Formats: sequence, C-alpha cells, structure tokens
Amino acid sequence: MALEIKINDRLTSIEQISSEGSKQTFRVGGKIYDVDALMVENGVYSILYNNKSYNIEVIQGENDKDFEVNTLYNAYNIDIIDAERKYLMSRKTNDADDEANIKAPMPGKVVRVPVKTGDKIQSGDTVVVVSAMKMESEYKVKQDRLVKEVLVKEGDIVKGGQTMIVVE
Amino acid sequence: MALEIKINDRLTSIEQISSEGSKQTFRVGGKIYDVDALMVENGVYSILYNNKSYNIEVIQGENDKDFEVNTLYNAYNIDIIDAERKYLMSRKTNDADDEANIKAPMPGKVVRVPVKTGDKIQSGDTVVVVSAMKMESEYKVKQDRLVKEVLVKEGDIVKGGQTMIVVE
Amino acid sequence: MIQKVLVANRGEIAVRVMRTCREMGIRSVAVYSDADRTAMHVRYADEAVHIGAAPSRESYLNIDRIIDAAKQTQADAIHPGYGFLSENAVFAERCETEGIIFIGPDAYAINTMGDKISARKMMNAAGVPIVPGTVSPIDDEQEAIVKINEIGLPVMIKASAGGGGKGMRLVRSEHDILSAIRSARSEALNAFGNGSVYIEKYIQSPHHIEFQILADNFGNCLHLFERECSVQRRHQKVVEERPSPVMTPEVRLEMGLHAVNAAKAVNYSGAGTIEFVVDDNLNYYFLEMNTRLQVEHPITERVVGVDLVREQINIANNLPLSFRQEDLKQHGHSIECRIYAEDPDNNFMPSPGLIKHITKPQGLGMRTDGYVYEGYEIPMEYDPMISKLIVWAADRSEAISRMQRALYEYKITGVKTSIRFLEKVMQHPAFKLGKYNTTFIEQYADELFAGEECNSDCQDMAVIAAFLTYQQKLIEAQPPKHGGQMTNNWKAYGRRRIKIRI
Amino acid sequence: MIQKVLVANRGEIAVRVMRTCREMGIRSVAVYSDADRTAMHVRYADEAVHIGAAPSRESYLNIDRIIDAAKQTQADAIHPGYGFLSENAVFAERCETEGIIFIGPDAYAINTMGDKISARKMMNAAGVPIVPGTVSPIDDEQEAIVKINEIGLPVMIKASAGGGGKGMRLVRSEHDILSAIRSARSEALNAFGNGSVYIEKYIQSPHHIEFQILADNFGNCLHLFERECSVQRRHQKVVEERPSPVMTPEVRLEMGLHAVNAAKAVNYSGAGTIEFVVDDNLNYYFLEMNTRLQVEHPITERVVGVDLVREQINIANNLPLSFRQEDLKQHGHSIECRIYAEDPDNNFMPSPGLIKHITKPQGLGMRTDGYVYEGYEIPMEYDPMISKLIVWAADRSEAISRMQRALYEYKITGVKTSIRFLEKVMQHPAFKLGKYNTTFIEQYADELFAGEECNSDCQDMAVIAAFLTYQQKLIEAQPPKHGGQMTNNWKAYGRRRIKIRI
Repeated sequence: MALEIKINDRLTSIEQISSEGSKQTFRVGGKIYDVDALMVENGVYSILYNNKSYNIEVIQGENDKDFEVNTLYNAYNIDIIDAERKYLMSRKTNDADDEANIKAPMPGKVVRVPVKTGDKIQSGDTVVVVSAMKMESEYKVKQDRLVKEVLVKEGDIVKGGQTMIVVE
Repeated sequence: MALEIKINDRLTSIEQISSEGSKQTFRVGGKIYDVDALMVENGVYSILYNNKSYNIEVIQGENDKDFEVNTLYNAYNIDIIDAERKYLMSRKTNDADDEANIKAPMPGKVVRVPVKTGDKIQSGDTVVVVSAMKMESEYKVKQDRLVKEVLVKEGDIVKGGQTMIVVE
Repeated sequence: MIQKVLVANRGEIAVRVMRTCREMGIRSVAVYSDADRTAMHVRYADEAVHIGAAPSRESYLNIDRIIDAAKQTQADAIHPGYGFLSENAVFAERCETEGIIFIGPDAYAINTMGDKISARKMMNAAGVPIVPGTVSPIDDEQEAIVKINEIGLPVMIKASAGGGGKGMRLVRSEHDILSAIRSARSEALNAFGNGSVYIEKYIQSPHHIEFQILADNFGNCLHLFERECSVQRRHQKVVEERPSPVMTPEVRLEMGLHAVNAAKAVNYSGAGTIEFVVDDNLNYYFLEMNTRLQVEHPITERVVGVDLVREQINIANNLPLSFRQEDLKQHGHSIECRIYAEDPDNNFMPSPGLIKHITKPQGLGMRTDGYVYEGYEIPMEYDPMISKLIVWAADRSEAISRMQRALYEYKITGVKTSIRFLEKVMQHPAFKLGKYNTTFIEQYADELFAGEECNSDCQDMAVIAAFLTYQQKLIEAQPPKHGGQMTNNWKAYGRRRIKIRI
Repeated sequence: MIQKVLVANRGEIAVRVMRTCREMGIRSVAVYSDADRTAMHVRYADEAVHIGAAPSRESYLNIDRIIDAAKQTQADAIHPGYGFLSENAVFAERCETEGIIFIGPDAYAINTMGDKISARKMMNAAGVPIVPGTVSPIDDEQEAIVKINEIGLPVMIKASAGGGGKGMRLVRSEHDILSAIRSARSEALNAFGNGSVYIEKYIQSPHHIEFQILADNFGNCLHLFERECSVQRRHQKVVEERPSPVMTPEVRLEMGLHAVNAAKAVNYSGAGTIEFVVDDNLNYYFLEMNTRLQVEHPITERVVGVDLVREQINIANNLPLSFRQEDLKQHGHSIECRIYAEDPDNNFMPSPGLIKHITKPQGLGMRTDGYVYEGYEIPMEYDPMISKLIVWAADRSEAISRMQRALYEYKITGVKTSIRFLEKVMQHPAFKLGKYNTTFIEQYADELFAGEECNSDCQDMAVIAAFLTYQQKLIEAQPPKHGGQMTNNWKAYGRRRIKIRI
C-alpha cells in the first residue's frame, strides 16, 4: 500500500514493493528503485542504488511522522501523511486561518518583548528579541497584525520551537 | 539500604546516602564519597571527586546486574549482588561442583574439535580450536577432565561468551 | 618549574591548552560554570573546580573565583586562553600579587596595547607604520574637521577603548563629520566609560594580515610569519590561511621586522599577534596587537612546526627561546576553517542545542580542535564556535582540495553549522585564485548562499530513508516479545539493526 | 588521465586511498564481500559493488570478480592497497590485458622481488648488500653443510617462496643442520608448492629498517628516507618511527642509494619499500622489497610532506615525478602506533565485535587512519588492525610525549584493543632511549604486560558508576508515564540524562 509523503513542498508517495534482507524495492512517485538500504549507525542509513553509495541521516521531528533528513548537500523536511495525519490536517485548516505562532528557532533567552496582548502592530514591527551565544535576534511581523497572546516575558529561557507570541 | 557489590574478586558494598541533582553521597565499603556524577555520553560517566575528574565507561554485561567498567587504565568486572542474585548463586553452587564450561571469549569459527562426549582427557589437552581474524586459538584443559558435552562442530560460527564444551 | 596549570577558559581552547600540558607532564585544572558541568574541558582536565553561574561575569570573568580555584587546587600558573580574561591587565596583575604565574605578557604590555590611542602612539614612535590619522584623542571638533580634511575622506572615527565594532563610525562625506564624532563618543562613553575617539583614514576593501610573534624574558623576540585572515563576516574571521596568497618575500621580511619591533616596544613576553590592514598594493598599517594566543594559531603551528602553547609555558618558566629567527622555516600551506553552530542561510543565526551525531574528518593533513561530542548540549551562553578544522598540504591548491575533502567528511547532526557554507567558500573562484579581501563574503553573497540541489534520485533516497525510519518505529511500537526492558541500549540497537534487515 | 579508481581492498587502506582520490577529483569505487556491507569503505566510496562471500578467496582475492566490478563501473584504474592482491603478478598482468591501469609496478618487478632467491641474486648483482649466504637453491645436502660452515653458525634456512614465518628454520648447532633443511623443504613444499630453500647468516637481535622509494616511468627514482620498524610481535610490526633513532646521516645516505639501486634493478615504477636487517653496528643487509604501499607509509608522508597515494596515481598517469632527491627534506619526528582489536594480556588474542563507543585523539600533530565507527561490527574474517595513530612533533622526545597523550585520549569500547599496551611501550625506558631492536617486546615482556593498578578511590569510582547504571535501569524498567513508545532514541536519551540527575 502506497503512503503519501511530503518532502519540503513536493508531495509524492512511497510503496515498499518487496523486501529481502537489506535488498528492497520501492516505488517513489512513478519511479521504481531497487536499493540495498540499512541503518549503519544510530539514525544513519547507507543506501546503495545503481552501485552509487548514499549516506543519509534521519532525525526524528516533533512527532513520529516528521523527519529532518540530511543528504550530502541538502536538508529536507519530510512528513509521512497517513490517515491520522490527514484527518488532523483537515481539522487544523478549518481552525484559525490567519493565526500565526512566532516561534524561537533555537534555544535562547528573551531580552525584550516590546508588545502586549491586544496591540495592533505594523509590518516590520519587532515583537520579541531573543539572545543566544552573545547575539541578539529580532523577530518582526511581515504584515499588519494583532497581538493575540504573549507567552513569554523578559528573562525567560525559551527552547527551540517554543511559541513565544501568537498574532492574527 | 546498602547493596552488596563485587568488583573483580573484591566484595564490597555501596549505599547512596543522599542525592541532589548530580551531587551525590555514597558509602562504598567503609568510605564516604561526596561526588558530582552524571552520564555525559551514552554509557560514559563523568565523576568529580575532590576536584579530580574521572571518566568512566560502563558496559552492560550478560544480564542487568553484570557490568564491565573501564577506568583510565583498568577494566573491572562488577556484579550487583541483590537478593535475587544471591538466591541464584546459592542454587548454582549446589548444582555441579566441578562442572566447567569452555566458552569462546570472542566471536569466531570452530576449526577443529578433537574430543567427543565421554572422552577422558588430560591436563594440557586441546578440546577445541577457534579461528578469528586469521589467527587460530587452541583451548586446553588445565587438569584431567571428562568431556560431558560437545556443543559445537567444525565450521560452526560461535559468539563471544558462547559455551562450546562442557567438562567435569 | 610549573607543575600544575589552571586554564581560565572553556571550549576548544581550554582543551587545546590542556593537551600540551599533558604532553609536558603538567597537571591541568579546569574551571566551569553551571552551564558547563558536562563540557569537554571538565572531562579532559585532571581536576575541575566549579566557579559560578552560567553568565560569564559570574564565572569565567570573575577574577576572585578563579584565583580561589587556583589556590584551592594549588595550581602554580594560570593560562587564560583567548577571550574572557586573556587581555585583562587587572587579572594579570592580580595573579602576580597572589604569586601565581600568569601565562602571558605583563600588565604594562596588555594596557599599552589595549588602549588604541596609546598603542598608535607607541607604534608611531617605534617606526611601525600606522593607519594615517591622529595619535591623540580628539577634543576640539573644529580641529577634528581640519585633521579630517588633511587626511582626506573617507575616514573612520574610532573609540580608543573600542572593540567589537562599538564606538566606530565611517564618515564618507563632510557634512556627516560632526554627527559621527558625537555619536561615536557617546556610544564609547556608554559602552566603555571612556569617550575618547581618534581618526583614521578608511582603507577600502583591505586585507587583514597578522604576524605571530614570540618573545622571551631575555630580549629575544622573533616572528613566525604571517596569517591571512580576510575571509570575515561581521568582523569575525571565518577562514584563515598561511602563507597569504598576496604576500611577497620582500614585504614579509619588512612586516616581520615591524612586528618584532612592535612587540619589543612594549617589552613583550610570550606569544602575541600584530594585526595589520593591508591594501591591494601591499601598503600595510598596524591595526592592533592581540596580547594572547589567537584562535587561528594552529595554521602557524602546522607550517612552522612549533607548539605555541609549549612555547608560552616555557617562556612563563623563564626559559630562553630554543630557536632563532633564522632557524624558522615555512613548509607548505595550511588553512583553517572555523565551524560555528549557526545557520548561514538565516543570517548566521546561532544554533545551540544537542549534538546528536558527529563524524570528524581523518587521515592525511588533518587537524581538528573542537570540544563537542555526541550527546553534548551546546549551551546558549557562550561563543558559537564549536570546532576548528585545520588542513595542511604541500601547496595552496592541494590544501584547498584537502579542505574540501575534510568538509565533505565532517558531519554534525543536531545543530545547524557553517560546514556547507565553508565548502562554498572553498569552491569559489575568487578564493581559489587567492584574490579576496575582507569584503569577500559580502561581495559574493549571491554565490556563497545559493542553495545546491541534489537530483531527484538523491531526493528519493531521502524519502526511502525516512520511510524506513517510520517503518522501524512502527515495529518497535509493538510490544516486545521477551519482557527484557532492562537490556542495554546497544543490545537494543543491535536487535533493531537485525530487524530492519528482515 | 585516470577518472575513476576501483580500490581492490577494504579497511583503513581502502578509505585512505579514496581520500586522496576525492582530493584529486577522481571518483572511487569500493568492492565488498558479504561481511562488509556496512564497512566504512563502502560508505565512503562514490560507488560500491558486491563481489562475493566473506572468505577472502571468494571476494577480495577473486580476480575475475574484481575485474568484472571495474568493468561494470567503468573504472579506468585499480588501486590494490596492501595485502590481498597487491603483490600478485597475475592480477597486475590481467589488469593490463583488460586495459585497466594497475596502480603499482609491472608483473616483472612483482615476480622478481616476490621470489626471494631471484631477489637475492638480483640485488647481489646490483651491488646491494645481502645477508651472507647462498644465492641459489640448495639441492645437495652435503654442499649445504659446507656452505653453512663457510657462513658460520647460527644460520637461517629459508624457503624461496616463503612468507609469514613458514618454511623457515633457525639452526644453532651443527647436528641440527640436516633435519632443519629437510623440514624447511617439506613445509615450504606443502605451503607454497615449491620446496626451494636457501641459507642466510642469522643476524642476532636485528633492527628492521626500511626505505621508501618512488620511481616514475621516465627513469627517475628516489628515496624518501628510512622507517624504523623494530617494535614487532610475531613478526608483525606494532610501532614504527622515523627517523630511526640508530641512524646516522652517513649510513642513511648509503642505504638510500642502495635502496634506489635495488628499485632501479627491476625497472620499478610506483611506490615501494626496500626492507633491510641492520645489526647493532649498523651493518645492513637487503631483506626484501615490498612492491606496494606499506601500512606505515603515513610517517613518511608526515615528515617528508608528500602524499604517497597522490604520487602513485600521478606515476600511473605516466607523469614524471615533480621533485628531485635534493628537494626532499625531513622535518621533525613521526611515530605510528597500530591499534589492533586484540587482547594483549591474553597472548594478543583477536577481539572482533561491536564497537560501542569511540573517541579519537584530536589536536596538534595528530593523524588517525582508521575505518571503524560507533555501531560497526568488526568482522572476524579479516585483519585485526582497526586504526593507525600517527603523531608528529619537532623532536623524538616530544613525539613520544604526544603519542602518550594521543593514546590517553583514544577510547574504544566494545572490543579489546592494544591501546594500553602501546602506552606501556611508549613509557618503556629502552624505547624512550631509542635502544631497542626486534627482540624488544619479547625481551621486556614482564614490564610491558604488567598490569597497572588504580588506587582504591579510582576503583570505588568504578563501583559508583556501575551502581548509577543499575539504578537508572531500574527507573527505566518502570512503565513510561506517557505512552510515547515511538519517540526517538535521542529524546529518550535526553530524558534519561535528566532523570539521572534528579
């Protein structure tokens, strides 16, 4: 049975046609691949395809269907889109169309929060400043917005991926 | 509560007196240790004691109470001797006093088995020859023995720790 | 003779100093903040002392705590590394008062070179070329305008106590002069408590070239040739190499002499670096002296064959240098790339976090000086540099190929790093030709940040790997057959490997 | 010009060759047996071809399979590494027939040097000193006795086709002569299908010193100085260094000339090594020529500054050498330690198995050439050498200190290794003084194998670490709070770290 899968913005599908030891056959999109694929280190796969040797690292994302996958030169976000995931996605889209979470892309310390709940802010306004490794990063909105929720205050330590401000 | 513990041939005991984060106090034998101990890598502990910095690797043995522990210059076999273990040990001792298992200390291939069940063999006799990495190792008995069981045959692949011959 | 060295630093440089201590049979003491209990320098040292909270001013910049730690462990010397207290004259003096050897120059040299105006004066007097401009603090604004017209626009207004780009203003047109002076002074006053500024001619698109020097306590002072450090972003060095691709033997000889004279002018003792700005015609001007070990010191070590930390310790032990200028030769070519935990595609935003997996390059001509390991969480409080990759080869073109090979082999998972960006620097025609200056990254930004695409096969391999991981997790999610919850991780890992093959 | 190289080998040497290929912009092809699907050379190569079952004769020694793999991948050259087919004249000839470049000398050179009697004859004719003895096969036993009396006891009886200690007999007293000849002949006949033997004077406690040579196809032949390889056990090298601590400039010059003449005598092309036995008075005798790259080639690369694999490929590309004898200089001192997966305390019994954890030494003057990684299972079919550790320093005593530091930093868990044993070699007074020969390990066995004891504190730290692991497993054995079976390993690891702190 084919599984829908999203790699960055490309939607495709994958199906395991056969599998004998590490020798496996897949259909990805319309293409058939006979590969010899196995995990050699924790999270690192060695794949041989047409004699070519690929080393690919897979890092679990926020849940068990999200992956960050590194090939030699590229990093991909890959999502497995199974039935459960599809259902969740359909629900989410109906929820809050123009809501946006401003997340910390990295761990850091909140230096300044120049906005408060209810503020109307303009494109380019800074909503939060986070410091890490002696460097300050400012987070700005790209269009006019309304501050719906402020989840952090000055001095807070935030984790990578943590939502700091919600705007709509 | 103190736990009995065996390090190589030395029997001692360990008790965790207090623990606050990585700062912990132990009594080992009669001696008190205030240490700062935590796992820093998978299976590797960093322990600070009296400012001294120790790096110690712990490898799980055959079961969950056996460990091989490496300090900078030494490798120790450490056994935790809890109630269950004590019971098992007491049973074992009653079982077969002079039985001995000849085990492969490393993975390899059985090259020759010059004995069979029921053979009476003399001190110094070779009972099995195992080859690994282009080198053959002969296993000999150190006293006169009777071959009770032969568990491998020529060409077998053995794992490290696998019993090959039982003598008594 | 020094028996035990406390290293008042963290990260790669702390480990690097301890390595030489170990080779010399000297015991080493680490100090660490709350954020650094699991850091490599703590694990590597013979002893380790906790000195305070994560912010530097409560730990690595806290002089009392560090002196206490040295006394507690009976360390007879302190190595300051770079950054933190390494150029702090008060600290150097305090060590002396407490009877602890400070491995570095004395407070006089640190102070004189630390203040930019006094350094300019001193260098001018010693005949070392300085950037045309004033050698005294500017007090009168009208006088400043006269001076600037003499020097010719554009000019830089610089704070005497400055650093890190603060208290600095570039002036291109006459009507900006007054506002630039005023804002530079006020910024400097706020940042350093000292509003003195001076004026320098602005050198367009300069090279940054520096000379390593070593001086003992017996009047011997020599240089170990130059390092080219022009690949920079935000005034931070990214790639260094030596010899410099623009250097000529004649200019090297001249600059080396000036570097030695600069050090002698302050009675320097230990290892130091004289930085020069150099224009395209190889006119060179003293910029500043770093009175400590430099991040990029390994490329000098590799090409000249000298262990600079060993030399620092020998000098601190009051030994004379064991070689003369004429004994020193350069062999081949060396390049260093600094690996930062940062996202080059996102304005070099820092990327602290957990190192999940790391594979370092090995083999011929390779050196890595780093401090992170698998399972280590890079704290957010300190510098984002996690590793230095140094290669050597017989010539420059082979060295670039080797660096490309090294970057290809270097794999770090868990945090974003500058590795792929550095590969693009190595591949860039301007770098390959050696035709670059400090504007390199800015100038070629389009090419250096362009994404590289892998073909669709390669993308599909990524899809297959993700699928296999997903499949494996499904298998693992099923209840285990034997109740063996207490098996070790590696056994479990072994089992998984077998499962996935089936 | 060569575009793609198939490396007909495995382990560290396969990876090492591929590294240079990558630096030269040449694509590399790995071949692998059933036991090597996860081996590093397969992962490192651009392409990989499966060639058969685990036993070498069905894969790495199978000429047809390797030639097929080269054709399938359109490789235009084959690098044989060392061991396996590297000194197989049939293979070299087959490559030529198939139009594939064999990166090494031609079949004539391999054959002549491969047969010990023909090599002795050839060297004798070329004026290269050989060990006193016969240069023809022994047929008449009485004649042999006469010869032996001429040479003087003790003598070695050696098989012409010999190797690995087979077909070799030491004769110390006259009445053993006949039985020794007979048993050597019968053993050689059984082992090599060739019963020819010859007689050599037995050199007591010799040094093993070898010269690296390079020869192109234009008659240029030069040497890259010597390597001292006397630290051996069971005729296997364990530690190599260069320069040799017993060498003098005069003897080096002489031996180098002889080495070049030896290579020229067989019209040598490529990289090769001339091995000499040397007695305590620096009398030296040709022992054999290895017509391939040597395990210990990196110490030469480090001290002379030449990439030997690059030179091999250039020579195979029919390029003339780019340097002359007088261009080559030696800088400083280099030592190599071979890390074997074996148990030195148990008669060096091999120890294949799963690598659980590995930390390689880093920093100044370090090079590691290895192939194992965390999670890799060392197969039992092949050589137990898993890594070579090469250090460089300005002088010998610093190099020994650096090697001690390197061995201290090198941690491999999961298999037993020779690392601790090598530390004892480095610490031994005879080694430190450079006063050792091939009997070193045997002679000082008591000191080299004596266990080192850590004090009771250190033992108790081991107890504490074991207790903490036990405690942690108890905690893990409890049912997880959230049903998240499908979280990734690293998250779980992170959680565990937090738990254990609490």
